[in-house]
Amino acid sequence: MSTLTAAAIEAPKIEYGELAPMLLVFGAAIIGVLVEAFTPRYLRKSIQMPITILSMVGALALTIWQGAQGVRNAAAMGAVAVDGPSLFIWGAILLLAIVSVLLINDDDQFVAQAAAVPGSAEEDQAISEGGAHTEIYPLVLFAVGGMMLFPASNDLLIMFVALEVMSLPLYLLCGLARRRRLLSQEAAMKYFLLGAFSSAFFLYGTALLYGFAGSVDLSAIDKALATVGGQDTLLYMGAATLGVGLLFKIGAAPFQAWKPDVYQGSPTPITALMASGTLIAAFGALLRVFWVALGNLDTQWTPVLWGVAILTMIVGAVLAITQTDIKRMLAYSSIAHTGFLLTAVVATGKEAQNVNALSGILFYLVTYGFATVGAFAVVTMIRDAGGEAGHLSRWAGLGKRSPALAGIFALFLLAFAGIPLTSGFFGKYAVFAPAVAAGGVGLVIVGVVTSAMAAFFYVRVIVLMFFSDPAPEGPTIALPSMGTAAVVTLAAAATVVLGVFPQPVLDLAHSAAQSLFVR
Amino acid sequence: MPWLSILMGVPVVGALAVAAVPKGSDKLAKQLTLGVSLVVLVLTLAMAAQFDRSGARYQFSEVHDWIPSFGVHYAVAVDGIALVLIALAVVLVPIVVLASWHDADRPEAKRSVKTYFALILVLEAMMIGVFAATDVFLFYVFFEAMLIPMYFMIGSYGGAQRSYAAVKFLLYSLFGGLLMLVAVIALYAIAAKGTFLQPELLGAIKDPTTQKWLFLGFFIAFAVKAPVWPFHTWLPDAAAQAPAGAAVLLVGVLDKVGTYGMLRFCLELFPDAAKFFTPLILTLSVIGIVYGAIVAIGQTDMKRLIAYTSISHFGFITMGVFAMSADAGAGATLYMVNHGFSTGALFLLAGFLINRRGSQYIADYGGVQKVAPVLAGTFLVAGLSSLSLPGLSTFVSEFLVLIGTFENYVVPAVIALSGMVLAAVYILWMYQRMMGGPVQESVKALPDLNLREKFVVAPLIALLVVFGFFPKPLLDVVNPAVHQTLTTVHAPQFTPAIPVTAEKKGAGQ
Amino acid sequence: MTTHYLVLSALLFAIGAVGVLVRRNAIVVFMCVELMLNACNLAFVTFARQHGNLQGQIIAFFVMIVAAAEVVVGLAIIVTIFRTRRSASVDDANLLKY
Amino acid sequence: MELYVPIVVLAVIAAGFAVFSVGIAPFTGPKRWNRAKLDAYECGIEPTPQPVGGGRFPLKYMITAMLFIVFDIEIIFLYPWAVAFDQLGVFGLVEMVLFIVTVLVAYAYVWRRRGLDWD
Amino acid sequence: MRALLADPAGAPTLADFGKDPLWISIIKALFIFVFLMLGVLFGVWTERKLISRMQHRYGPNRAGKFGLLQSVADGLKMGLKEDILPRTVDKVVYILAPIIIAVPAFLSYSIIPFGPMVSMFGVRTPLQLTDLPVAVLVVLAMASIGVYGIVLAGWGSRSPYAVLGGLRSTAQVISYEIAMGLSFVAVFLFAGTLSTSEIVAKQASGGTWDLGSISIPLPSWYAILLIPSFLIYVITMLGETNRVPFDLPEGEGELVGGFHTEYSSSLKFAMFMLAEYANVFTVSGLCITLFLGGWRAPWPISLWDGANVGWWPMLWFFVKLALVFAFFIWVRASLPRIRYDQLMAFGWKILIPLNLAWILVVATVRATRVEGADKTLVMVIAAVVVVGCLAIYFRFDTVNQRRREARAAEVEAEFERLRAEPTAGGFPVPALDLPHYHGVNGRKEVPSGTN
Repeated sequence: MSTLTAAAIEAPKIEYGELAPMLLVFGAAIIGVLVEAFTPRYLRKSIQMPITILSMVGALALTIWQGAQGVRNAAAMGAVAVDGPSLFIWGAILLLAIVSVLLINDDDQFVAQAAAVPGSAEEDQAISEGGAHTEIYPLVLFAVGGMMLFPASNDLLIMFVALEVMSLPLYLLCGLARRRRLLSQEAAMKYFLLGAFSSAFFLYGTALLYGFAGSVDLSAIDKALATVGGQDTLLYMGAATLGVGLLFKIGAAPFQAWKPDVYQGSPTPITALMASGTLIAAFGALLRVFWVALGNLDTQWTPVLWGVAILTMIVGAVLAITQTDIKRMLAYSSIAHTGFLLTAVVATGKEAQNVNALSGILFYLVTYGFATVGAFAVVTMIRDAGGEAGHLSRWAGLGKRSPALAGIFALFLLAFAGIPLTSGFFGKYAVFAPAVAAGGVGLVIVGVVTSAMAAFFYVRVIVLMFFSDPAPEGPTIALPSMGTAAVVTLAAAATVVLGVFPQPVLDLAHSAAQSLFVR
Repeated sequence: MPWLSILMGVPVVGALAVAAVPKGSDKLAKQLTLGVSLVVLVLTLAMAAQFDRSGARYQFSEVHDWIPSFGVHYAVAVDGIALVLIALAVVLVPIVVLASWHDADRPEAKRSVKTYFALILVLEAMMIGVFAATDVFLFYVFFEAMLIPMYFMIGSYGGAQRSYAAVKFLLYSLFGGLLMLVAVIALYAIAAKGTFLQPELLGAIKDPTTQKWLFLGFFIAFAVKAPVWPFHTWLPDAAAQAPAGAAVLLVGVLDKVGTYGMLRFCLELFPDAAKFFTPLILTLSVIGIVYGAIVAIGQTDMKRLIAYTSISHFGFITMGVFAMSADAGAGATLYMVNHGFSTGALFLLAGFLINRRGSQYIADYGGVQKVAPVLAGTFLVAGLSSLSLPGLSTFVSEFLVLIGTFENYVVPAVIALSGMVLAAVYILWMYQRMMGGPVQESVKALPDLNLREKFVVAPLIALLVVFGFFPKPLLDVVNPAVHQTLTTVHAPQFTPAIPVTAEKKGAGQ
Repeated sequence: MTTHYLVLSALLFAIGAVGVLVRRNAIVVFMCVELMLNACNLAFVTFARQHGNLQGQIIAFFVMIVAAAEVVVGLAIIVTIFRTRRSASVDDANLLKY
Repeated sequence: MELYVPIVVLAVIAAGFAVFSVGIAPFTGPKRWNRAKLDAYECGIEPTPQPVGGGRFPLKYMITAMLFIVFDIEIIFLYPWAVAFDQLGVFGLVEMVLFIVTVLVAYAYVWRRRGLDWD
Repeated sequence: MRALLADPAGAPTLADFGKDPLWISIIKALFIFVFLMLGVLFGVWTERKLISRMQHRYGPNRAGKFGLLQSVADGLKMGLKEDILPRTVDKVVYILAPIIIAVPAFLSYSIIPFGPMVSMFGVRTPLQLTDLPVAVLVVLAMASIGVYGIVLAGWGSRSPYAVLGGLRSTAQVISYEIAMGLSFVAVFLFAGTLSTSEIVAKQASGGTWDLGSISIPLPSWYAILLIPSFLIYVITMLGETNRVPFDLPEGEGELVGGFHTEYSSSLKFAMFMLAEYANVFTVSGLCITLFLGGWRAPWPISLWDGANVGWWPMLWFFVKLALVFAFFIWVRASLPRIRYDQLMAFGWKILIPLNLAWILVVATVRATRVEGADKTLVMVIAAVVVVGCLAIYFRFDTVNQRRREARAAEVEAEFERLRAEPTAGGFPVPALDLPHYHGVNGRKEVPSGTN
């Protein structure tokens, strides 16, 4: 070793310019921590909020600018890939994160003092003082930064670090719900334990692939694959464990167990952030790993992904039918949607198909992200004595009490169900088409059948809202704060516009996917 | 000028306007709806007047890119078939609006009235669109999107079992539609034409097996939509639970989309597969004819009864579509229109009865013809049209269908004949049970049709009679289109002599 | 000779994984996760030795940080739960039923 | 490897000595059994032994341990940097300034949140 | 830098290690072991003697000449004491703890260089058990393992005093370990290696600092060149070994015996004593190696060429060791024990930030000497660093000032209240009629007190 250490080290060069969006977000997060440290309590929120929003908007602007510049290369010694998909995903994540932050902003969602034991005197005192953890803003920023780095990382180590940077703040945020705190804390614990478990798998896979290729650089692994040596076992085991870790993050069956619990338990704005941002980021990473690093291995992993996709769709659709809690139901539906997305991942093979599949996935992610954020935003507004009215029975007859809200929620549900003239329909089409083109007709048929099943429980909610009579002393419709109202309207608008005139976004996704992933 | 776009645009704008009507002033909403629908009717007639029956097949066509990256266009045009079906729709809508004037505002369940009428208008726009679409994808979009307004109309304005019926309706159609989606995608992928324009896709699929699969994908969707025998179970529930107006639109127009789709897509896009599956489909439709009729006889609920009659009628239509002969095709098309009118009339009258008596069970009626002769009379006429009495328009179409089928397939035609007999049984028996016989206590005070209702029924009866004696204008519009359809299927050609004779026969009775 | 280390790391990893699945005390589960991470470290260092490049050792550093961060976050969460319900057993955490 | 052999040798010697003396202890001394002697020493009052598996202790210690981990990790990164500083040059300096500043931010946060106060 | 390495004396480099035959290693190891054992015995005696002199007492003067055998006698006494195994303890841990704490204490010494290359029984070998590319890390690692000994001792005893003592000293040790680790960084910056022998070699002669045209000669010892690091290390050295003024863990006043309360004075207890003194020697040795030029002769002597050759350097090493150890004792004699919160605050709030700031300063200065470094950038960074450090420092200073005053006011008020009515504080006072505890009546007992 000593001989190796003696070798001269030349200083690496880092393209700060290309990484600017991420750096901006992280920098803002750090500044947020400083704000927490040095400003008096009553000022914090009014400082944190602008910092968070502005930094994200700035990052978004930078991303768009880079996209316009056509930046396409691997920055920081090939560790971070700033290519079309990355930029698109960054844009999507930032947009959705901004939207979610608007939700996070109305602070009666979050616990007054996390350290206070639920129901204890100190908690009451903290609430009466109107205390709130403004730390959530830096935490969210860190999480978003991680989400941006995760799909952009071109090297398994960076990917692992990004994974943790993304997850750790989310673990904490999950436990900060103001009401139903036991539930929330449990969600945090389960999410943490399972998440750490999965990342351990990811890491071991990384180790094995490193052992196989002698490098954790995705392209290097690809090269090594081109000349498969004797160490195939390492390769296969590594790919398998790595895949387990990634599938865990996107919540594909049989690794979906954490999703319902976490979605249900954590504060709804955070759920919205996770359901949109994390899914997008994780999918980006999944695609990068499977298409860039393990591209030459597709004959091996395609069948597996077939199975996983089918299982995921079925599990998501079937279990969702039995749910009685709106957030759990949405969680299972997100599992089902993960399955739909996976159908397109299977569509590898000819380059063109890759491009179509990739752009389809990107488009789907955007449409789904907006719809789901909007849906959760609506959920935050249906209040009960004990917080949000989670149980479905409480939603009965909502259509009569406030037709507008119920209508919008129905719109989102229809989008999930993939009814034409909503964004969801084109999303489904965009992922199913390449799958069919790649000969995955069977897969698509399963997808279609399951989405019919899924439609059943979406429709059931609509029936509940519109066709059944309102429950006596039903939940109150909270007067939406500016932020929430904005989120709902924005999401609804996006759902309709993308459902009627998706072309611009499709073009964007296509041009982003055109270059595929930089290698 | 872009007639079809205007035709679709007007109801949409109208719907928005109606939705914007302030609460409380429901009357205004209704009047507005009626006005809009009448405007659409006028426009359609204006357009139809300009339709050149000897001209190009597709007229008034507009093609704009919608989603280039999917090869999807906003492409609309009409040939004869589409034209008459659009006409059917736009004729029925104002009638339905007028008929369901008070359906929506039942005080006990406080539903918003204007929404109901807005939905009707939205539905009208979509019905026009679905018939006018010449882009497969666009057709699919309308095909699926149509479900939503109908779903809400049934679900929130229907009878006791409404939400069950609505969900069943939606899920059946959705399932069929999604299978069709797979077929659509596959069609696009395999044809590799980079476009969804139906004319360009003609003959794009060569491989017979592929054709068969795609055909099935489309056919099942259409079979669910136009309830062909095994896929029919949703219809009686939906039709029985829907408010009369919605039921009319559902059975009268929406279901026609299925048979229309078979004619327009199944036959033209996959001719070989169509030929291959013809025996199967004929069997199904014959079963449908007989089964529908027999079950109808056993019904105690008049709306369900009417629903089953239409299942039987749809059997005739599909049979006509797949008989692959010119006049069968023409007859089927004609049948779609006439069935719309006759069943529409039946449903509306049944609706009136139910509104009066508050029950849809046949057993609750009796001797109505004594207290409400006009009502009973119109009901009889409608019923007779439904059993296709010569002299009423349905007879022409049914006759054409049977003749056309005879030319190619004798046995099914013969069996189908029994359908006519059974039809006589269920209609007349129902009439006898309800209208004839001693006057029941409950119907003593049954008022006769009021002016509004007369206005509703009159045009329908008129149309039935007129087209019964003089179907030529319809046939002249329809025939060329049917011919071209059949030429694409390479089916044996026939000179359009028969319709005239048919007309004579019709007159002769 | 490096294979021995690999086998060892695989064993450690397996032990950790099994522990996560069968043990019920949140802290123990968490420690099992840490064990898995350290097994990964061992594998990394071994492979670094085998390939004669330092990458693996550097990665081990990063893994250490991540492990540390996880400890900090995880213990915070577990302690909060413990304070709330006086027990760190995963079984007691059953408010979220499937 | 052979660099470590001497350490092992020393370890063997030291361990041998320690084990020996701890092992021998029970046999060298006298045995005078007295129950009171066998109780935990608590200034003569009734002893309150900690429960098996460890009792509860102030969270403060956990926080200290966490901080220790954080800074120890920082040190892990400082050493290689220091050794290779001349080769890295200004780049190394810049990066390390960023790194240390970042850590100091967290440090300041802890400080302001009374994380470092004992009372 | 190259110039420094070209050193006439046979200064060993990493290359010279790992070549010894096993028996040489064994001899060296045995030597270190014996040296430490004797060192402990002698050290205890020195401490007691010196401290009593400073306090105008005689100290041990019965056993042997000048009481030289005093600690030997103590050792024997410990061996002959009854070995009590309290009923409540967790046996395994309780017995393991002293071993865990003792062994690493010895191991740390394996990388301390005693001298240059010498020929031992015809084998040319460095006067150092071994050396590693990461030698200093070994010391830190061993220190950390020793901490396990402490915490396990407290934990295994399962009595409140022991547990608290164990936790306290653990917290203290790890806190000061950070400061200690940071204080090394500057040294490594200059030495460019972690190997102790090379660090010593680097201290052979100070380089020169060419600032523009003038060249300033630098002192050779890092203790002078990096005086802040040195001072910090000296402080942490005291904290690390739980010596006065940081001997909180066995603060008799508050915690009886701290983590080894339950280890009545038998050989187990002897292990703790041994480990404590061994640690003192270790940190002293490390201090000498890293800061005081190692085994190299101090300036006036170093003029004599033979000073750094052969076995002589061992002498200089022992002299330095004795002096540093004397410093320990001197501190103990002169300083009072400080409060625990003060201790921690000092470690966390002063030593660590000071250290980091100092590291940045050193690095910046160092960067100016790197060839081809862009000076202005470096200067800018330097300015930023300095300004930042000052800003943060002042901010904290004012904040702490305010907090301190508030605290003082609180205490004052409390005190007033207590003066008013003594029992207000509610301190737990054992009831006066508490029965004296005799244990449960069982077998025949030897009444306590009789020996």
